[in-house]
Amino acid sequence: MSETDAETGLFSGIDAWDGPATAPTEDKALYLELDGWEGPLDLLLDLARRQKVDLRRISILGLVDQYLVYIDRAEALRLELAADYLVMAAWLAYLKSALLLPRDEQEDPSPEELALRLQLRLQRLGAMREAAARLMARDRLGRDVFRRGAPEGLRVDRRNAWQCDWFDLIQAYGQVKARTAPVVHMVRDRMVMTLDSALARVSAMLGVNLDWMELRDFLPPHADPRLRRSALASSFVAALELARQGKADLAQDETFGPLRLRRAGA
Amino acid sequence: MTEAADREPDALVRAVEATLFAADAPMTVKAISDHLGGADVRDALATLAGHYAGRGVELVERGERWHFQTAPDLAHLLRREREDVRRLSRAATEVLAIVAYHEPVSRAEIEAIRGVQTAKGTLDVLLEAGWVRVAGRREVPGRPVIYATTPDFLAHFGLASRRDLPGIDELRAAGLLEPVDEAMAAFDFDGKGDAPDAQDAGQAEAGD
Amino acid sequence: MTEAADREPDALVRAVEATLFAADAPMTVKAISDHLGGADVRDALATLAGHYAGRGVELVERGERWHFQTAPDLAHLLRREREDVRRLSRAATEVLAIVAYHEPVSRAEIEAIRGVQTAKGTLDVLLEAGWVRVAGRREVPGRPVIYATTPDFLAHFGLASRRDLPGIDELRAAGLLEPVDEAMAAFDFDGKGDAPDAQDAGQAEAGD
Repeated sequence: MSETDAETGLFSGIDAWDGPATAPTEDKALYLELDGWEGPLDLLLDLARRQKVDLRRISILGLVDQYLVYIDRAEALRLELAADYLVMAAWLAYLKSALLLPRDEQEDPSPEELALRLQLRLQRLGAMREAAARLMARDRLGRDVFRRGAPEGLRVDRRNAWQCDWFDLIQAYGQVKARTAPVVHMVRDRMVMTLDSALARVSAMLGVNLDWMELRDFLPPHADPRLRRSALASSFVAALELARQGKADLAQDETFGPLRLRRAGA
Repeated sequence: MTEAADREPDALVRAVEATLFAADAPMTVKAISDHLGGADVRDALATLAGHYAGRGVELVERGERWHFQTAPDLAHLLRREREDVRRLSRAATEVLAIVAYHEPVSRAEIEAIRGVQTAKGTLDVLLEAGWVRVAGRREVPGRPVIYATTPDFLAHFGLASRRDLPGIDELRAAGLLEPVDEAMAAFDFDGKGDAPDAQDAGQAEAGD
Repeated sequence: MTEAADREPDALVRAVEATLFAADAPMTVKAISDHLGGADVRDALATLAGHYAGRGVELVERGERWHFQTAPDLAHLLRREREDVRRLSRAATEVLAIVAYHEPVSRAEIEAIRGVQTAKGTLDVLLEAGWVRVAGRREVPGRPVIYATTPDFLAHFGLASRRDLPGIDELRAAGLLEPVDEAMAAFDFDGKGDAPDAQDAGQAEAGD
């Protein structure tokens, strides 16, 4: 026992096991409470531990017998057995018969292999059981050791350091201007001669010229055609205005004929 | 307090230390004592206070209650400022440029120039960045807030004054006004300066 | 560590001490360093850990995160009436152990070891406790989710790393952390005989 302990350590320590096993029984009669086990493997592991040997030296045949006895008893007591317990019982019964059969009639896999596989599974489950128990027994934070009860806490106030470079700024302005271009475009249509400037221009020209002049002669030369149209309209209105003010005389010989004007009283 | 006492705290000192550390509120001498089975903890508290003096953490008594706290000179560690470098969004950059070129401007005027609505957050970002400031209110109906740039703005962009901002001609020469240079030339020629802009603004606002 | 260093902690040691005292969660070396403007804090941590060794409060590293906690031997003084610690079901403790010792593991692998299906709630409890996390998917048919433990798990159970899991070296040396199939392959069978195991696993999966 001590030898195997030293050899296998953790997972063979039956005595150290104080996990959630079923209640110990003196006469090896099993505690017939299904809730106590988590499935057939768990029950098998519990039975195996009762053999009080290293799980690697367990007697599978003995284990099978104990399991089957347990199932029989449960059935005798008409306990409702979960299907997986019965499946395991059937499989173990098969395994037992295979182990007892003469070798040459055996199929593949061999019963020894199946038995070994079961043993390995029990070892692994047993190892995890003990590992869980040892884990739970550690000094646990919040139960055995404590972090500071009232930490001040670390606060990080985030501040944005905004970045923008000169080119982005200038480019942005250019693009605002570019984007509003359709609106700005209207400016070209407003290449107009305003009434005020037409008035000034026509008055000035009347002042230096005593003869009748055709309205078209008042227009700026070489002007953009559209500006010419605007200037024509403005100059016409200016001529009317000057006539109304008594500063100019207007004459037109025929409908749609050239409009002529001269300084009033000339 | 001897060196030895410091190096190897006795059981009671350790118990008091752990108790105060784990406590979620400052404790009176009596409370500590009660917690530790009635032991007299005064000496232990004095020993501990001495041990922690000058460290990053101190044991202090406030209103007859003891607790650990971060050393006062390290209080700045509890609240750190962190700077996140963030690029100004496209919208914010445009608004900043408009403020710079047209200041002082109201939000409605900015929106009119941009031709789109300006989210409140966009101006807030510029205010936070310290590049734009509120420059009063315009004395027109509704008394809208008007915005202008700050000295920080000039400093950040390396400008001596707003006059250092490139003019329209320079923008055009740099190809920044691509699709509209002809029209721009027209109103520049008229020598009317910002007037068309204002007119544009009116139109855009009406369209909003 | 000299006496002098112990008595008069330098500025960085004090800063690290104060930071970790004030922190409300364990911190990685990088987080501490970031908080302190990028200083290399490893030496300071070692100095502090040495200073606190044997005191009522200790500086420990758990899963690459550092925190102060009370000394384990004082548990009897501090254990609270109301346990903060979640009581785990037997199934949950087992699943936790399997995840910890075998990580990363899929649910089918956990079930293969336990021989029973794992109730949906069992893993949820561990995920909710913050001790187990989803660590991706295994690149095999069906791409099952795989689970692993978290730094909180290590902190809670006082483990510096998974290497500190009790008995993990022995278990590994004994081959108890490798799947039954691999162990079987080591024996001189003709390599088949998956019968009981595969069947069980299949059942468990089908029942999911």
